[in-house]
Amino acid sequence: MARKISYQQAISEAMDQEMARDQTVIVMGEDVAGGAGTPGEEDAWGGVLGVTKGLFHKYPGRVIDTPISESGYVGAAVGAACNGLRPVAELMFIDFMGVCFDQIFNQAAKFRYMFGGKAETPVVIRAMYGAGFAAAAQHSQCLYNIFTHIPGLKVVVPSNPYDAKGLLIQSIRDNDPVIFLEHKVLYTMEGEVPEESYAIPFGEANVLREGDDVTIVAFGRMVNFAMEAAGNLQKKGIHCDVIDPRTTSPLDEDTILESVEKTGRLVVVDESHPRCSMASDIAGLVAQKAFGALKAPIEQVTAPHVPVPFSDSLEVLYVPSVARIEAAVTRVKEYS
Amino acid sequence: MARKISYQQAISEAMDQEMARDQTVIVMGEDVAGGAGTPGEEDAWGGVLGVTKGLFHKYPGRVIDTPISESGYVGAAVGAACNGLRPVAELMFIDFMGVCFDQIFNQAAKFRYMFGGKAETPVVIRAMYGAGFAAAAQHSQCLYNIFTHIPGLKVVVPSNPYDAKGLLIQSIRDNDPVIFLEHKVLYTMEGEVPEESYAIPFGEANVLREGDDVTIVAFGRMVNFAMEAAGNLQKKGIHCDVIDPRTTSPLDEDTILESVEKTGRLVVVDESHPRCSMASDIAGLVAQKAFGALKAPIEQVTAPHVPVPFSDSLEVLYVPSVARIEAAVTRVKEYS
Amino acid sequence: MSETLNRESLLKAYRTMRTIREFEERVHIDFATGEIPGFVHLYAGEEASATGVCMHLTGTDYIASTHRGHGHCIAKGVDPVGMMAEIWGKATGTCKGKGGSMHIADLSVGMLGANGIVGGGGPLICGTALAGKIKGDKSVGVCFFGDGASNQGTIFEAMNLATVWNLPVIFLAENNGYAEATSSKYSVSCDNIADRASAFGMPGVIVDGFDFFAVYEAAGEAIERARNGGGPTLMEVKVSRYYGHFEGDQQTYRAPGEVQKLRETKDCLLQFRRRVTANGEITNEQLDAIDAEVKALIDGSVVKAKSDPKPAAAELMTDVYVSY
Amino acid sequence: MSETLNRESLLKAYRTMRTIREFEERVHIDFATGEIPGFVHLYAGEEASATGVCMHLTGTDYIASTHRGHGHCIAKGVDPVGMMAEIWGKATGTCKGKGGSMHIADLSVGMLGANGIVGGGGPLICGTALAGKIKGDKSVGVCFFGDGASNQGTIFEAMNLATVWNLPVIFLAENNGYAEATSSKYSVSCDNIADRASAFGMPGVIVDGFDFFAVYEAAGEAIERARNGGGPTLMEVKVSRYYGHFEGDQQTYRAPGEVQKLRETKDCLLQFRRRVTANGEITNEQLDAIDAEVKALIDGSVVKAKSDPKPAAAELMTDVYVSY
Ligand SMILES: Cc1ncc(C[n+]2csc(CCOP(=O)(O)OP(=O)(O)O)c2C)c(N)n1
Ligand SMILES: Cc1ncc(C[n+]2csc(CCOP(=O)(O)OP(=O)(O)O)c2C)c(N)n1
Ligand SMILES: [Mg+2]
Ligand SMILES: [Mg+2]
Repeated sequence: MARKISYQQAISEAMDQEMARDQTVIVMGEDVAGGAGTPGEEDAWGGVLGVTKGLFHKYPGRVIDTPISESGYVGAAVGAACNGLRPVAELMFIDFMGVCFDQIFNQAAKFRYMFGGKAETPVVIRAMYGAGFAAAAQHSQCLYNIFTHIPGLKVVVPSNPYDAKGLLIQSIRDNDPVIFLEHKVLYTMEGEVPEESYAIPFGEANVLREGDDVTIVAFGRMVNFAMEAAGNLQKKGIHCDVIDPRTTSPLDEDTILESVEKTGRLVVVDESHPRCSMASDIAGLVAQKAFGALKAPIEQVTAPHVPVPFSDSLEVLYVPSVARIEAAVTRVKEYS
Repeated sequence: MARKISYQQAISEAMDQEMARDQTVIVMGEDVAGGAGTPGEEDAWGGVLGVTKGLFHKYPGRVIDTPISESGYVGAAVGAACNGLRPVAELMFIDFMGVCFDQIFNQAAKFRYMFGGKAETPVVIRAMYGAGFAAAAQHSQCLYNIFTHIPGLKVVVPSNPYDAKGLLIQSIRDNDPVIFLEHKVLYTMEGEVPEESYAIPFGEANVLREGDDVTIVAFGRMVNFAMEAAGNLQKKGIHCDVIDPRTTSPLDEDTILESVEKTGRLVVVDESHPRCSMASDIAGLVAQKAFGALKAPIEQVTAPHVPVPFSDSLEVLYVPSVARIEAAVTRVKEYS
Repeated sequence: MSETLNRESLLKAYRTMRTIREFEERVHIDFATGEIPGFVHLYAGEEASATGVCMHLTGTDYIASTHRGHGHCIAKGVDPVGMMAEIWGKATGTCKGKGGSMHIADLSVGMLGANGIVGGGGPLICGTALAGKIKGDKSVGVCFFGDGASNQGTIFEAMNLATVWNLPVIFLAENNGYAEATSSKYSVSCDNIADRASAFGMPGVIVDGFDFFAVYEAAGEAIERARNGGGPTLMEVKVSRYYGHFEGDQQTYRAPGEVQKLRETKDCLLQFRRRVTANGEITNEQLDAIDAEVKALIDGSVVKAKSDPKPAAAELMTDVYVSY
Repeated sequence: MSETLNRESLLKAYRTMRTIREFEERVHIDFATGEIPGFVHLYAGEEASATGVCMHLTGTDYIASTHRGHGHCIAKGVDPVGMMAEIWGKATGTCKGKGGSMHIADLSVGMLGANGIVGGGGPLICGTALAGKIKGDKSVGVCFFGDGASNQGTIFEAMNLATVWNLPVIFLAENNGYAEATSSKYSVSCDNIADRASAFGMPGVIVDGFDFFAVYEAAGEAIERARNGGGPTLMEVKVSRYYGHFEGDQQTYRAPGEVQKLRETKDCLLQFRRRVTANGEITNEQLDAIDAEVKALIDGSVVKAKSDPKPAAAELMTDVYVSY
């Protein structure tokens, strides 16, 4: 398992391997190939950041460019999933969900229940999320909490290349609608990724680091910040469990609760806005189900309740920092 | 203040009085008048449940029917707000937000920030929400948590006729975008409502009942359930603070925290699905900021993580009940 | 055109239309007693549309429907007994009582669901059609939608997409003159919905929706073209509903007598009967017999729906995901 | 048509187009150094469109723009110095550095904002126009959007709404042949975007977007009609962009030499210069002088942008609501 590839390559590879394995897997989105309508220039882009590059020629007819009609093609992906395909629809930036949310939350998510169990909708919706590219308020949001809220959806937020590959393969094989969210800043992150195909089950948190003092639960890019903070804190004698739930829905409650039973202290790190967020979700869970173990306030380290600013001088303050995580952990550790 | 009117009438009256007071207030939505295109039959409906009935003839040209194009007219309301009007756009059921969410969360909510403080967007979006009408999965959701998450929006969930009137008047006068949510089951609720115009400020919780044992925070229709539960519990010697935040954004944190400082015990009642909900939001808030006072786990009484079912045998189980609230309060009271 | 329809097909068409009518008239009556929960939108008056279209469809073809979906369901082969139970909120319903009138679906017969979201079906049907195209099964998809829905962005996007992808899809606009209380003369910015076809590079057709044969013929042409790779069609069926937007609607926006006149002069069942009995193809007795059978079927469905059990409490927490 | 444009107006038009060009070419150069943050989409090549349209607009008229918004901003009167600072993320920027290239807005001159959401402006401009109509101020609204955006549901809905409400709105489709890497031949299901006008009950016009005078004339007609209560128009401007979709795009989907040829044969500035100097209305020297002034202005804006301060930390938490 010595091979290192990037998060972006891991995502490409997952799609490639699943397309090879299963004829019913198709990929669609704006410029997932690129060059449509210009003879001889097909696959000009392979996705806005090149993630689907090469699939167009390898899987003829199964990588499909779309007009800029997100309701149209995301809904089409949902419909195709009802009729035997396993579409992977790319929404480019999760911020665009606002023009197609109905097809996701009222249609795909609810079919199975509304239809009395008679539908399966194995659709995957991939999108980039997160701040860090100075892409400003309409291209930098997290929004996974919104999807997590909706029954019928599964929500995946990989924090590293290994998870990205295994979770995307699971997403494609899963028979429920899955929202697969890729942090744009992580695209260049390198990590060890097996060449062979593997699926990581949903609802199984990854414990990246163990320590008895404080539990840190973090999501996506924040997992890496949490690890860095935990490393620094270790030197100061504070030992942390660092938990990456990997999927926000389903959520591995047990791993989180067991950790807090041990440490009695919890910091949740979430890049999104604070209100009704994953940070509050985890905090609420623990305050209900592991209250007896708690020795300190639960700290939520999140972005503030403001849109994502453009200028890097503000964006860097907007995103939760390693320093803020360390400070929060230190506070809960010192609380008595 | 002896006059009693219904929640629905209170909402009508608020719009009427504001339209009379301020020429720039307009109302738009599907069949807010009704009968458009059929000469002589204008104002045939006055809204799907008659809430805007009568305004059409009273305020010529200011009650505007729309095609079924929610992105189109909600966006138009936002644009009109940027150009000097105070539009009240009706979305009918909040569940329809999925076809127009972009205009709300990426446009209206973010203008002021993205434009460096140079925009004001005094738009109100009214919609019905909540279960209880056997209206099934696509017409019964709460979804206020989604709007609460978005910086730049204000979110209002009145629980009674008095608040409905005062909060809607404030919503119309407010210079930020406001999501005003009306629980459909409450439409027939009667209550004392002054005839004169009055505005209830945002971010000021209503403490409906005081007691030293347990704090109950509830939203919308659940406030009434919480009051009923508190009444029953009183007879068993358990005394509750019942807090209705009235607006989920901004949130009156102080009133909630002060109450928990006193009681040490908290139950949050939220009709919505549980994940990343207002219930978890309040629980997370208290677990961080009033931890020292907490004597028991924070209980969240919510609907389950399933779409809203149609049949009343299931819907009644779906909605949090008075009995479940009583049980939760009793548990936290007895916890030690 | 009735040449191409043999006697068996004609009887089948009549039975379908009659079943829809009987079903809807019965729901109308029972709703008034307060026993039926939720919102109900009746299709009575529009039977020739669903029937004339769905007669051409096979089990692998899909339709997407609307809030006014009972007729589409019945025409596509959903069991009316299960439907009635569903509308009554019973465990024996098509969707176990979890969906109700606005969400009846039966994917096993290619019925992708009524839809509580106006315009929701447009994108979905592009998807089933795309899947059929990729699988090479020669199936088509039909998206039923209303005049009101014709102004929803999802429908426009779907029409464009269907042409861009050359999908076998029929966009079947049922223009019944109103969206709730709003006239299509107000909400649709061109004279006919079908006039929008050229904006999406597809043929547009206008059909008298009270005339089963007209619908049947036009739909046949469009569906055949789609099946043979000729791409989508926008077909506008001009029709009317006999009841209010939903049950309970006082219909103050309609001229008094409007519906009565339609019933007398334009009724699709009466017209059909006149035509097929006039040339002796079918006898009045044969049709009467169908009327009686259908009545018995619907009566029975109501009796059963009334006595069937409601969903058990445990059902609340099932069917959310494949795993629970 | 240049009859109706006096010399002053012609010089103004040229200055606007030249300012846009200079601005964009300069951003192109500076972006390559890595100093400019975020995504930047350049308008170079399309100057005649924004300019020919906005020359007709007054301060109470609004425009809604797109991700490719610099040209629209400059043409509508937003200060290029503030814009440059904004693009560089500086506190002195039009939006205090909080919005960046994709969100430049200045409501004080009727510029409702660039928009990061394709098609986002359609509904918004209906709103400003409705407000103008209700206030009776005779203002109009122009929604600029691309060929790609022409397939977004919001644009379709807005066009229908504008006719239904008889709004003074111009839907100004800038068809530059591509949406990102996708040809409009693929994504637009009819021959011309303007062909969609009839689907929405409004006139449709096609204009050569390299020809300032053609744009000016057609826009003038549409805007006058709108101002006088004649309702909306869909106007398609056929044009091309000189750079990639965003800065960094390798443009492998374009024929080699495509842009070079356009620059040589179709450049709006060259054409304008040839025409106005040919008949002696304006001299080359006058235009050269403008070129020099504009260059100095843009040079200065960059010098300033580079040295201006970034937003202070406290700015993170302001401008969310009116109260903070
Ligand atoms: C997105 C959305 N907007 C609004 C509604 C409310 N609504 C339900 S049916 C209806 C009218 C539909 O009219 P039309 O499409 O003509 O169909 P018809 O009822 O005439 O069959 C409306 C506005 C909805 N269900 N979904
Ligand atoms: C709703 C939405 N979908 C997709 C995108 C990503 N995107 C940004 S610009 C663009 C292409 C737009 O093409 P067009 O409308 O032709 O404008 P042009 O770039 O050619 O000026 C796309 C797909 C977006 N910003 N918003
Ligand atoms: Mg209709
Ligand atoms: Mg373009």
